[in-house]
Amino acid sequence: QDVPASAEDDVLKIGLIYTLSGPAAALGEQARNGFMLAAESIGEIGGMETEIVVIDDEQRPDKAADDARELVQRENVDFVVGPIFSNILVAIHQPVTETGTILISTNAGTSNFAGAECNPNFFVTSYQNDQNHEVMGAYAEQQGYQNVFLMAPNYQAGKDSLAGFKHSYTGGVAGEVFTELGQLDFSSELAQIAAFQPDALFTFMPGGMGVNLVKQYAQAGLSGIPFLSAFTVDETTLPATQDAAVGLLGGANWAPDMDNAANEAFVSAYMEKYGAVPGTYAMQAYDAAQLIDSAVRKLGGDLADRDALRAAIKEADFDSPRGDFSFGVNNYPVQDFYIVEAVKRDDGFYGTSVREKIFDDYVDTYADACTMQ
Amino acid sequence: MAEAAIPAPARRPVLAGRVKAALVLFGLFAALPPVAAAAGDPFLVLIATRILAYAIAAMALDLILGFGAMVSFGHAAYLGFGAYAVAILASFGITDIFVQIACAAGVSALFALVTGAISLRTRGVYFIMITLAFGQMAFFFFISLSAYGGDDGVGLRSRSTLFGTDLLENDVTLFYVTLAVLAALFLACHRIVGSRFGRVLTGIRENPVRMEAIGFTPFRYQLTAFVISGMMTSVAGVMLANQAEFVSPAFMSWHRSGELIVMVVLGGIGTLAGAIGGAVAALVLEEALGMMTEHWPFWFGLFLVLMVLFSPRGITGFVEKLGRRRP
Amino acid sequence: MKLEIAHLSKSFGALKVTDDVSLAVAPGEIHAIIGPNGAGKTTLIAQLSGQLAPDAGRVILDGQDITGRSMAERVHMGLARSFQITQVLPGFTVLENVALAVQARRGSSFRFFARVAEEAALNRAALDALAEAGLDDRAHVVARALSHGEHRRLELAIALATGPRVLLLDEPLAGVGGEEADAFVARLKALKGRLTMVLIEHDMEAVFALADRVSVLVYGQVIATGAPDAVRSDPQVRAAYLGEEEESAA
Amino acid sequence: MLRVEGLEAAYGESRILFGVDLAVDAGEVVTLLGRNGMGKTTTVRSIFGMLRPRAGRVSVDGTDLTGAEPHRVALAGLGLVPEGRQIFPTLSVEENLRATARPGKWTLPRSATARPGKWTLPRIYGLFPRLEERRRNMGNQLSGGEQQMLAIGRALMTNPRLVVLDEATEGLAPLIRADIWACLERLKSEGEAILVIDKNVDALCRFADRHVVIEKGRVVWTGTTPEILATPEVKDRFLHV
Amino acid sequence: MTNLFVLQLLNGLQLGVLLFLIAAGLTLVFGIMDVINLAHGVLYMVGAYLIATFAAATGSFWWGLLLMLPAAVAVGLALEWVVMRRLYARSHLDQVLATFGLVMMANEVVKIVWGVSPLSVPLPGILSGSVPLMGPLQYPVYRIAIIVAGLAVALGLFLMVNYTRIGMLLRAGATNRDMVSALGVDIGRLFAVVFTLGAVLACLAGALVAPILSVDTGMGESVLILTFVVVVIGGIGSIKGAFLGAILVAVVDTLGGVFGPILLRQVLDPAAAGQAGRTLAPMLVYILMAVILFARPAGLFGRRG
Ligand SMILES: Nc1ncnc2c1ncn2[C@@H]1O[C@H](COP(=O)(O)OP(=O)(O)OP(=O)(O)O)[C@@H](O)[C@H]1O
Ligand SMILES: Nc1ncnc2c1ncn2[C@@H]1O[C@H](COP(=O)(O)OP(=O)(O)OP(=O)(O)O)[C@@H](O)[C@H]1O
Ligand SMILES: [Mg+2]
Ligand SMILES: [Mg+2]
Repeated sequence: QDVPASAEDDVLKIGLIYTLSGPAAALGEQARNGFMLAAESIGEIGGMETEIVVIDDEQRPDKAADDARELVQRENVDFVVGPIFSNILVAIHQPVTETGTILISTNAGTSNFAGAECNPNFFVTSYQNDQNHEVMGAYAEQQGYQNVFLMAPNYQAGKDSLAGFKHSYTGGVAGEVFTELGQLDFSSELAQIAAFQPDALFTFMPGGMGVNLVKQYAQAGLSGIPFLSAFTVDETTLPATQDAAVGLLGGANWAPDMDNAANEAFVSAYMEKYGAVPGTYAMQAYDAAQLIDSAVRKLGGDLADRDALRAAIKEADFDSPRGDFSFGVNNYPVQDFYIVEAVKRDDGFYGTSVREKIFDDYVDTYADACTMQ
Repeated sequence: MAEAAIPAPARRPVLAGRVKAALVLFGLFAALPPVAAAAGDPFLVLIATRILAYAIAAMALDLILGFGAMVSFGHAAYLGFGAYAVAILASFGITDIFVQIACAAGVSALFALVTGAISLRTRGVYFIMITLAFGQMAFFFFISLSAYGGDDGVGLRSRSTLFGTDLLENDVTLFYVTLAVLAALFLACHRIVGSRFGRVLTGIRENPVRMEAIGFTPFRYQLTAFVISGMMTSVAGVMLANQAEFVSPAFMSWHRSGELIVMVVLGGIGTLAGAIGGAVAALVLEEALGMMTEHWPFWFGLFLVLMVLFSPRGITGFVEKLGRRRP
Repeated sequence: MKLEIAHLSKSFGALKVTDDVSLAVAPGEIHAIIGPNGAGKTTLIAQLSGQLAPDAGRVILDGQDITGRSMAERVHMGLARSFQITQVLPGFTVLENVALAVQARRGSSFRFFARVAEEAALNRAALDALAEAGLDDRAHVVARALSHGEHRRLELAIALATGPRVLLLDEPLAGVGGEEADAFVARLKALKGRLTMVLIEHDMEAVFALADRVSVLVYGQVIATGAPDAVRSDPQVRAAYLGEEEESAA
Repeated sequence: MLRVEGLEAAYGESRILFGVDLAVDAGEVVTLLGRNGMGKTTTVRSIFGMLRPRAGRVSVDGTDLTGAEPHRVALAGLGLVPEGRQIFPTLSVEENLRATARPGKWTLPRSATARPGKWTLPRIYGLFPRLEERRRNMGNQLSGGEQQMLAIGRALMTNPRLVVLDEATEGLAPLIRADIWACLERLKSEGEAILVIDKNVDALCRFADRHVVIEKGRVVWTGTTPEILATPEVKDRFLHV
Repeated sequence: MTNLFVLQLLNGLQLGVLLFLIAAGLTLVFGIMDVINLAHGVLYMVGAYLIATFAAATGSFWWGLLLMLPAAVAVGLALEWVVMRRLYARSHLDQVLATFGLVMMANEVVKIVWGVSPLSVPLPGILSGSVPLMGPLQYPVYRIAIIVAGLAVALGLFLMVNYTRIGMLLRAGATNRDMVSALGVDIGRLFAVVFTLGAVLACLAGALVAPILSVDTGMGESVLILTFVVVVIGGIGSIKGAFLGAILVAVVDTLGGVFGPILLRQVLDPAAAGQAGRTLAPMLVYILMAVILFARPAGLFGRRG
């Protein structure tokens, strides 16, 4: 019962669940592209004939739960990789892991699965959600800001982000605003910022929301107020915001200009294939493919022994473009975090660039609650 | 007596035909699990269960939309009430499906009574929009329920229990139970539509002024129907939560309400069997197209447009036309 | 049943459509109301039937003040009306249209299970009403498919099928052709004495054949009430309404 | 000018007209008579292209307009006062009159002798003073009779050469009805052609030239006014008046 | 506080005018021609994509705008010709179904043609600055330009619908097409022209917001419901109503989100007020609509029946 049927045959089957339609489709596409890029360059993942099923979750948790069940029960995949959004992760976590199938999240890393609900079948190649926010909090602290304005969409990840920021920031809060998820016009919030004149703004506005916020921020004449963010100014939004975002700061575990061989290979291959600068979404999915490859190779394609498989994965024996990478007790990554800045690159593209390392081998704050060995 | 009970010659066979169509549909569904098992694809059963749950909701909506001209654009709220009844009660250890259904129906009845009473002051598109407003309020309310995952929703630890057993954990049992619920509710709707109450409801759709002038107060009948429909929809929500083993406000978004309307209209409004057919057609098509191409929404959209342009009364109209051509 | 109207007034904006109208319709009487177009006849009926609320004044049915009652309540008290502009259920068959009217006064309509189409009593009563309106051969035609004159007759059949004791008829003969019109006049005549009727009609032949008394409404005011012959020869009425042609108009 | 030959029409599967022939010449007044449900309105609808005829031909001044879109028929010089008034409820009285008003490109043949036959807003208001009083009312806030006047006024404002009136005097007070008859007589004297459906056969007989009686979708009798007056059986048998 | 209030009021006005610009086309098509067109949001999106494409190709916002207009006319005419004209005589629900299908098709086509990444349009040079208001407050010139454009369109439409024959014919045609036709008006052509006008207005709205919002595949959908809310609050078929409805929705949205929690804090403790504020904020517009429809079942300026 614990072992999926296909574990015996010699096809490696992987299911990808990403958001590929709707306003956030750009994020999902990056991730899918990143995974496919790795899969192609590796050829046969883990030395096995590989079959990849791609599913669009439409950013609907209920649909994703169905899809996940379909992947494990009907398609008999060995791995499920995805998703972008935390709520999707929450929805697919149980259907996938309860059957013994391995779930690798390449972006969403919610706190519950990092702590008490950690799961041996669940791995994360991105981060614990709070970490990027904590980076910014630490940065604000370091800069000595006393009065920061906080803004995030009104949903779980948004609330988590502000909590994460405050985790490492002890200064004052000028104002705390929750916007509607999917809001596009921020004139009202910008008016408040203008009225409060804070030391800095910290915000979490992924996807199209971020694009709009950044453009309107410049137009509202607020450029004088430092703009700190996470998942807001990155390679998925820079093509749209372009110059309006240049100079804005974000927290990240990687940037495309990082100086190591694995990263150079990844970025140049991605840019050549897709004509765009990869973002963290692509990098983390790329790593997921490498991770699977390394583990399956170790076992010589024998996936029947689940404990061995889990152990092999946990070794994380591959070269990540971000450099240091290992798993903590809770199967969440232990890695470095940086302040990154949006720049116009020499090749004419826009991208982020590492400015300063903030955390070294940073372990998330929930790992202690995980009792898994 | 004999001469008084003259049957309406033109309409009778059609109505009976629709019942027959529904029975054929139910029969086909009942045969699905063994066929799926034989074909080596037992997962089909779970997909079919979801389709059945939506069919219940679409049929319940058709009761007011097709027969009462009340286009509710907030019906997904009731799906949500049903789904959350399962999740919330389960978190308190109450997993009995009958208790859950009763609670869902009770809450839905209350919500429908209050919002219906307000909404029924309006007509036509205003009614559509005011029901949307109430649907959205319910939606945002559940989003703010952080104890149950807020926006993200919650997974169910296990399915509901039936007579104290965990029979529903078996996909096939869940499927047959859902099918039985659908069939029972179809029968109920069918009787309601043909009853005195149903005739009054349809009459109000046709001409409320006339109905008032012969002594009916439209409001009472419309509100009753609205409440019945809301309650039935919440049952669909209960089944859906069990099928998905996951509950989130996404069940209640206006997109979902819109999809329910699409199912009903696609099937042919004012035909209960049509609503079921519409739900089946829409979801099966979505699945099938999704398997064939990444750009399935394009083809699905095209199908809807062509359907409207060339078969004014939806699938029902199409099938009936076929039936007439081949005597 | 006796129908009294006391100091009824209604305005649409600056326009006084019903201007302090008082009338008493005796039980069993056919009381015709005539008057120029736009005089306020239909508006008066609308207030009597409860479709419109008057600004002032009272409507009294058999001594009971019904001014605040809803349309449906009034129907149940025995007050029915027909519409000048046809109001039927277009998607229902002729029989169903009438059967609904019968259903309204027979038993509760909050019955969800039994098939109404098989309720013989309803259908029989409905067919009777149709026969009286000369529409029984059209019983299973969808109302939408009726010609204009047939629509008008259905309108009447529905009003009659509610089993009223007071009947408010708003131009029942408009659009009804010769033979059927005659038949209908005869039918109303037969009902005379059993029903109280308020009849609005521009067909003077019918009015003078039927009415016990005639009131003339002009600009919202009753300018004359009396026996048909007296009203007919009233010069004021002739000037405002009848003209000189009336004698020869068929 | 209007010629209808062998017209057949149906609503879905129920056939209503089985070959109706009818002609109205310039300046002529023709009546279309028949009991309820015999197909008078259906004939009018078929002429105006609101119902596509199954067979037969409709032509105006020799131009074939069978099944043409209604506006083409109207532009050929036909004006319609439809059964049941069909006022535009969301337009005010004045807007109802002005919305579709047209000067009329043709000159009436005898306009030199009579008054210039151009219908304008003041002239309509002259004909129906009641409408002027209600000019700002919305169409659905009119009494039945007022709506009827409006329907007539609206048709005249398109300055047609041939007016088709389908039960145009229904619900009108006797005084107004008399006015309408007088108006139609005047129109006739101005050279306007008229096709009229009405149950007041006696009134019609005073100025109509010819009569066409239909029963169950077929023309069963045609003749001139003297003929109809001389054969009372026609009225008895087909009209029951 | 007053600073904030003034800014928010301006923002409300700007958002309102923008909403009106989008709603204007919808009012024409839905309110006056009585056609429910869910694809209206798509047209708005297409306008934005068109200007993004043309502006990128020509390197100028103004050229982009200029080229966008004929393209929008073509899109509108094509849509009318192929689909919409077959829907005029159909029920509202048929229209909903068909245009829902159109939305699905269009979103997918946009995805195929332009990809899923959001696009952006640069602000036109002369409108890119901001003007100082009071104190440290500034207001973007471009937003002021939107306000002006919206007011002009509002005035034009108001005059057209209420004081021209076209307006009358449209309103007449919406209730009784056959009759208008039988009185000699080519209603088919008229509707085609007006539908196209509505489509162009939607495209224009999309083009105008492109420089301040991102151009992405979801933009049409998110605006559609809000636009319907505006039209319904104002009363279907009333340009005046749509305008006031738009301003009302916008002001409630902008002011309510900020000052609502402040007011709530007067009656609740801060934590509860914050929670209640967050729960209520997204509902505000819907509550507003429900309240208005409760008090006036046909909207502010709607005609009953
Ligand atoms: N929309 C329709 N669908 C089906 N049948 C119809 C429709 N309209 C009319 N009919 C039928 O066509 C026949 C002729 O109708 P028509 O309206 O032409 O009669 P008419 O001579 O004008 O009668 P009236 O004097 O009552 O106006 C009638 O039997 C009627 O039932
Ligand atoms: N809702 C309304 N708003 C404003 N005016 C109205 C409204 N309804 C009716 N009227 C006006 O009130 C007057 C009386 O109308 P009513 O329908 O009662 O006349 P009537 O006597 O029945 O005439 P007819 O014989 O022509 O049917 C008319 O002038 C009409 O224009
Ligand atoms: Mg009247
Ligand atoms: Mg007729």
